[in-house]
Amino acid sequence: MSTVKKFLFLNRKAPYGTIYALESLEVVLISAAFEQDVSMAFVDDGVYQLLKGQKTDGIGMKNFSPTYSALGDYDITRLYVEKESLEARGLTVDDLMDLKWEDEDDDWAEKDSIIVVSSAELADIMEQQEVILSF
Amino acid sequence: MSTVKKFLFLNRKAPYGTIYALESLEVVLISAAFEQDVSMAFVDDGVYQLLKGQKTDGIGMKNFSPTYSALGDYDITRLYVEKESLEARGLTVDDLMDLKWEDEDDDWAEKDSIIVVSSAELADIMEQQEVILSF
Amino acid sequence: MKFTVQVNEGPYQHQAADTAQQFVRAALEKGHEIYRVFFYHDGVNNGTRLTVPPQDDRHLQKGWTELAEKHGIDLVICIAAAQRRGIMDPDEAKRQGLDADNIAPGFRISGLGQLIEGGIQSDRTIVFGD
Amino acid sequence: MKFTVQVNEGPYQHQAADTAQQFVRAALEKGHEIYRVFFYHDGVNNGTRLTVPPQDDRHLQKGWTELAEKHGIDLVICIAAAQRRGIMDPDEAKRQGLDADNIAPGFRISGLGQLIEGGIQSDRTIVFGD
Amino acid sequence: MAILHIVNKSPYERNNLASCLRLAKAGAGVILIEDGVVAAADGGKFSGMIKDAMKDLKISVLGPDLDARGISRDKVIEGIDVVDYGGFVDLVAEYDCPQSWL
Amino acid sequence: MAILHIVNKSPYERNNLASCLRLAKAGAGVILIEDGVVAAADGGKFSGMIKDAMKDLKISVLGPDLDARGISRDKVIEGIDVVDYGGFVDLVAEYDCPQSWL
Repeated sequence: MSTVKKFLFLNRKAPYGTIYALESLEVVLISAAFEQDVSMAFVDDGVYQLLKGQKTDGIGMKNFSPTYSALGDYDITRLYVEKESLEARGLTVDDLMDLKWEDEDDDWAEKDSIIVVSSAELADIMEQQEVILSF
Repeated sequence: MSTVKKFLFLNRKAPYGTIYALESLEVVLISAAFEQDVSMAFVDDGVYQLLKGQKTDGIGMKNFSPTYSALGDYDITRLYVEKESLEARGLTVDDLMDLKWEDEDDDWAEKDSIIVVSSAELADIMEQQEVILSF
Repeated sequence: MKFTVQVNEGPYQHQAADTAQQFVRAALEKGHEIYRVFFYHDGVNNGTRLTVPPQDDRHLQKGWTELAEKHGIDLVICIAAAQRRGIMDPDEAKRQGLDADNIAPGFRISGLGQLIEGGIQSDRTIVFGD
Repeated sequence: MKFTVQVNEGPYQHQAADTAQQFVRAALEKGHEIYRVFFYHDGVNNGTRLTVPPQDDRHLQKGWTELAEKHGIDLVICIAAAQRRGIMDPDEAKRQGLDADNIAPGFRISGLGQLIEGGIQSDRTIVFGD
Repeated sequence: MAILHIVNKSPYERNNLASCLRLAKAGAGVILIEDGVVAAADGGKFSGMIKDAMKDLKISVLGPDLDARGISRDKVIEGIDVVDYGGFVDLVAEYDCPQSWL
Repeated sequence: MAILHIVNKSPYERNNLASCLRLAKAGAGVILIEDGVVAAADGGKFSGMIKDAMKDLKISVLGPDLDARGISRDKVIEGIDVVDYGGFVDLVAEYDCPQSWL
């Protein structure tokens, strides 16, 4: 089990309407335990998963959005967000949660986990993967 | 149970990819037993349900398209097909099954079950309904 | 007013069952009558008593059962959809030669006619699904 | 080649389970190895032995069980997804204090780690869903 | 007879809202629920379509679903009515027939 | 590394195919399966999008799914390769990584 593969978890759905966003978080956290090269991408309505200020009391579901802040602790430090998807929805990175991770190789400097990329850049990133799981 | 209500079964999905087309047929046939005023509408990918020449051996599912021909015997004689949906898909009424019913009030004359209507006409038809079930 | 509510999706995968349950509760609070909840397609999966969601999550099946117990709501599972998906009451399991059943309290299995009859008897029929 | 196949939807509502099973059969015919089939989300509903589809319809659960028996394919049901949806093996039912189980022969319940491990061990991981 | 159209999917993902608006008649109501609420946020690609539709249709949105998705009330297109589940029930009762665009 | 993109939804219903084509790189493969096969029929609103994409991408379609939906082979856009389940398996093996647009 010493193989390290490149896993990409691709998220394309809004949260709460379906279970995919929650399950994606679950499996990403598990994948961290396998010490793989893991990143996440947020495309289309998947960008809504990262919106600030989610409050789920009214729909009776658990608010799982705080979990995104914990991803850095599991070495999940690359959350690619497609710029074109944000723009189509009238959103900017300021509407998203402020997610950070601490880089131990850089004197524990705080860095942004969210990386806004163009479609072309994301296409390049996708092409480097060995396993892509879509949610 | 002598009430007669206007029921519309609205079909918007291609057949076989999901079970909705099949279930719609099932419930329409049941509704006939209740002697209601029943019609069906085919909108968006629902128009694919009526395409000629469906052959399902390769996917291992039952071909339920012959059932549409039996609808007339159950007094389901109005199958509204939205013109705009056909056109967007490059289809014409000639691509659809030739569905007939016999009008007992008109000396058993054979009449077309498929009625191609514009969006505006369908909107009028929808507005006259008392129960709309979507598939 | 009398409502019939159709539920097309099972619990947890889609929000449909949640919204349907919230709608039913709100309708009761407003003094309306729920004539029937009809579980169709994957909606039949609301009616298994074997679900064990995480402790901090809502328990949709228990929510339905409670609505049936407190308000006498008729929870009907479509028999053909149930057979395809493995939702069985004791009688049906026996008839099919199966060694287990899984229907939850408050639910009953019946035919699609119950949906049409609900539509006829109710002032409004509303569908929740994917 | 070694394949891991993920199935996200239950039988009959969506074509996903059908396509996955056709894919698995075709891969075996081509001489490939199916390392694992992982049933996730509503896909866990493939693994109940209580389904009774109409006689003229395909029986998807039996199709999976047969693949497990003939080709030794590892059919894994995600435990968290199974608990939410009421898919139980005898041990898990006991642990949860339930009076019945419904898992079909050839399936086993395990964690999400089995999916990741499948992805690591296989040459290709392919997902079927809605 | 006026219909209450119920849309539970995002217009960015599916054609449900577009089909609904094509087939809704003046005087009908539309309520956005579940993932459909994202259409109520201003500034997106479909905001123009919604604003056009509001000339003829009364559009509502389910507040609890907006909150869950982090869409604050001040982002909602002006003129869209934010309702709770009780308000949703009232709308179903007020219009003659509900139609779910699934 | 070239991806095999798998699209199982109709472009008339959902955005899956559009997103796939936006994010597919030259040299990638696309296979249309299940309800996605309707995109392979010529003469529809999305036929132009498919034909454009074929300049850079190899597009295949699952024959059994075409047959089920009554789309005859002579309606399929020229240049799209019709394959059976075995051919689908071959494509998954041929490309480096499959990606399902669900």
